[in-house]
Amino acid sequence: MKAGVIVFPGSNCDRDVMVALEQATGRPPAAIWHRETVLPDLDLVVLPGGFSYGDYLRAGAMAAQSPIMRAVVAHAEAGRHVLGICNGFQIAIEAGLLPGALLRNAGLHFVCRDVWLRVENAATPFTRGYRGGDVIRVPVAHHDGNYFADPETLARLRGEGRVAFRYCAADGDAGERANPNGSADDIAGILNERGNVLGLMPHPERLADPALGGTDGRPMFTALVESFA
Amino acid sequence: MKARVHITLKDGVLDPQGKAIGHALGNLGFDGVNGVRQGKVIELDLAATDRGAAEGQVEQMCRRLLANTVIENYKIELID
Amino acid sequence: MKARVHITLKDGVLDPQGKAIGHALGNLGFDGVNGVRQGKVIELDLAATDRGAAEGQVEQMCRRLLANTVIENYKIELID
Amino acid sequence: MTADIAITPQIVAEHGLSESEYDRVLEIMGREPNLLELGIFSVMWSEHCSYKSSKKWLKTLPTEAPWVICGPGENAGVVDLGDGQAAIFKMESHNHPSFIEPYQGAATGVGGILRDVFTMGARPIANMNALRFGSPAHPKTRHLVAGVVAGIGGYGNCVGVPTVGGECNFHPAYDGNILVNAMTVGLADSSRIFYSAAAGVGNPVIYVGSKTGRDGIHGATMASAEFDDDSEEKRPTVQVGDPFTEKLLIEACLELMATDAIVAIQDMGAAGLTSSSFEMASKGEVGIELDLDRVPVREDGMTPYEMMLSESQERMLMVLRPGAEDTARAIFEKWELDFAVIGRVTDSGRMVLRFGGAVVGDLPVAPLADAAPEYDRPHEAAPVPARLDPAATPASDDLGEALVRLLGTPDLASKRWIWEQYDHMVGADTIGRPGGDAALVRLHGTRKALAITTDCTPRYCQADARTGGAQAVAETWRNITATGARPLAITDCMNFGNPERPEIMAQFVGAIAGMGEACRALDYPVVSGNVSLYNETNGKAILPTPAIGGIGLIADCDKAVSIAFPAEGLDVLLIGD
Ligand SMILES: Nc1ncnc2c1ncn2[C@@H]1O[C@H](COP(=O)(O)OP(=O)(O)O)[C@@H](O)[C@H]1O
Repeated sequence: MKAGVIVFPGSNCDRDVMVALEQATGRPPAAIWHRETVLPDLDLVVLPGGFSYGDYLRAGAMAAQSPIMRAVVAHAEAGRHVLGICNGFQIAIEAGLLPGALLRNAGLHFVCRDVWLRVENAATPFTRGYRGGDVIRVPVAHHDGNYFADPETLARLRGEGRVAFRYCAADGDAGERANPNGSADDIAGILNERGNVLGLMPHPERLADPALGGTDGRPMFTALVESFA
Repeated sequence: MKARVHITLKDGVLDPQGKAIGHALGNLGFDGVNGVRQGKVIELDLAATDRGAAEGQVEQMCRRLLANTVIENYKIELID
Repeated sequence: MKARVHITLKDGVLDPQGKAIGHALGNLGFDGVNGVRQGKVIELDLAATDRGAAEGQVEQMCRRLLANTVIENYKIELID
Repeated sequence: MTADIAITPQIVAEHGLSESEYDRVLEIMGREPNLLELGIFSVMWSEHCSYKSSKKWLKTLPTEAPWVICGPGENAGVVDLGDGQAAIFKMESHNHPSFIEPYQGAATGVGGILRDVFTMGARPIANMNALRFGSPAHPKTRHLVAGVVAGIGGYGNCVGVPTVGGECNFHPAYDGNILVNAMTVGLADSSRIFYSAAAGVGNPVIYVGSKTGRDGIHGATMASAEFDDDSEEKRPTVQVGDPFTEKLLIEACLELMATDAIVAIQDMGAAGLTSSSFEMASKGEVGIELDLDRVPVREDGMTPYEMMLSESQERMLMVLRPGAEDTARAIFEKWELDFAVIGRVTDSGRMVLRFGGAVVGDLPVAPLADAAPEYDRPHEAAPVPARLDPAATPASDDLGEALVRLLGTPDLASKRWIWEQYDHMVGADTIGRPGGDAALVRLHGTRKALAITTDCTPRYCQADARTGGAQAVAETWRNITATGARPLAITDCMNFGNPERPEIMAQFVGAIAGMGEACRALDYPVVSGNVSLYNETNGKAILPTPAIGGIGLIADCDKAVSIAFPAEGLDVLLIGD
């Protein structure tokens, strides 16, 4: 798999995801500066976590307007793959790659802890390393992860199998207490219509190494590698 | 010329900050607060001197960056 | 009665948000933006019907919660 | 122009200089200073910058060991980690600003300590925070806790440095003076440590980072003055932090540090351009000429006085090799930061400030920096309290209930609410998360890890400063060893009341003595630190709080242990007395 990670000013999980990608592919992914206007030939573009441009206006808003994002949108339109993690999810939404919006967490605090996710759609190149219904443990770390969409959009996401992950309790049950940010329908990650763009708030790259206390994030990267083998 | 852009959340969009403020006001003993919404104001100091040109420019800024029209409405006010 | 509270940063206080917005507008090719400041608006829906009472109540709210008077100024506007 | 304002005794007093200190100013200058020059003396000789009450005692601490690369005196301490790696770390207080504006005060505290560490060439890899608040029942406490925690998170999360631990106590003695102590640990190449001594006559002096505004003018003098009931009304300008700019500054500085462009570098902390330029000149025993017209400013009409005393955040001063300006400029432009050549190194031994074509300030560097006042303040320990007799304290008849009560006390309760607001995992090297004895952060790409902890039990220090000081050091040692790491060195943050009161000074002297004893016994030197005095309101001082930050090294992170019982059926051992 040829992977590239976009580096925005203020990205701070770019290295973390590069490590996870390198672990899975055996070679370092390309780092692409936000001022570039063309992408190299890539199977996967990752929009990493962080605070691009300080997230000062709305999370992801300024990054979505940076020069490289035209190329990223074109890459997605050509059916190639884009993975947006945390701030990258916010950027993908602001760039129109995914529907809805990410509002301030319902509790208004930044929240950093492990959460449980239920894999809702295991039939995508991003998620085929899991089985549908699997419950995995992955950290979140964000201030604006409260997923919002109008009722029609939510209904479409549900109906089209585009909810990739939902927050849940350790036993897989839904429940308000398991939802760390107030997201509509406990949504933690969604796919675009074609299924080639995934955005999620949790950080699979942070639990992809046993030394960090878990490896539930790793199958996402290994599955992507297999998909592009 | 100065422009002021008022950005408010659309009706029906949850406003966690407004809700929290309402809650906090209640805790402080203020009653009779039926609802709270929070919005943003962005003040721009523009070199443009022509009203029409300035308005067009700010409209563009709102569409491209300042507001997210999925969740927000904006209103532009020009000052002299 | 509705009240609108406008909260702005005091002069001279750094406004990282405004600064970043100005920068981003420049990068998007909007020129002639000499300065950007960002503020907040809080809209309150009050049970009070008496202007004087409402004004006093909102003034208290500003002092105690809504504005951070160390770095912010506030202005209260009552609507009908 | 500032030069026109007559220097009256009142102006001198407003600048926090005593009569005898002002006499010294006249002696050094050989004439009356102008307002700008007076302002410079005032910040340079403030308690905060000059350590005038504490220096004598700090000198008694052990600071050396074979693994110490750089002890106190630079921006942060440096210890060798082997394999060409070094840890750079320090702890610093931001108490007064955090009481006035908890979010921004705490946030800029984090920003300041980060700069101290990356100035020396390290990439920051972990933040810690040691917090003390008033009684939970005090009406302000809730607001202060919420604001401080949000501010620390707001800054650290955005710059992408994990905040991996800390401590948090509550006591009524902090009702009017909270303590916000922040620590940063960074990782550097041990052959590429950057120091602050300016050198090379003719070399350019460079300003980088954010523009200078009118923020926090006189903040440094404020940090050294006692609070009274008016201080909330005076509303001193607090600085606002911009963590995004700090993140860019870290990346830009580290990128420039990978070249050979930098001769010396210093962050602009409290007292901004003044203390940074004087420190660089005095350490290098050179002069500096600054052209203040070239300082990037945020507002029109700023005076030299304001520029020299501004505490605007996210700024650095550097001396470059001749001809390196273009390399440096290109890097700072890439990161969209301000960059300006504002002066040059001279051999005059003087700081010469020009503005609008005229010399507006001209001061000798060495006397001002080195001849700063130093006091041996009287100290008289309060009598050592009688030992408590265990028999006099009745045991609880319901141990279960007692345990529940203990667990419910604010000091012992879980601090999860705090650390979950901090991104403690960014960087994907946090192998020991908050909640244990010491945090563990892996050195990226290796099997090695640093154990990091902050500790102090102020009530022990109140009972007996010497034992309390020793205990705080020993506790960090135990917390580090409990993870499997070997303790290396400490930093400290000495938070005390008004040193002009003999009983407070005695607490300080006692704590230092105890810390020194423990450090010597454990071969565990002090490599950096910070002193915050005058933590009192209306004559009521805080508990003596010598917060200690310790670091240790573990060679193989797979051998690290946590506090969790890993399985059922294992034996539980109790070691010690
Ligand atoms: N302000 C804080 N920020 C982050 N972590 C904290 C804070 N206060 C306490 N903690 C964490 O809570 C745990 C318990 O803290 P503490 O009670 O001070 O431990 P101990 O007394 O065992 O050293 C530690 O892991 C510590 O890092």
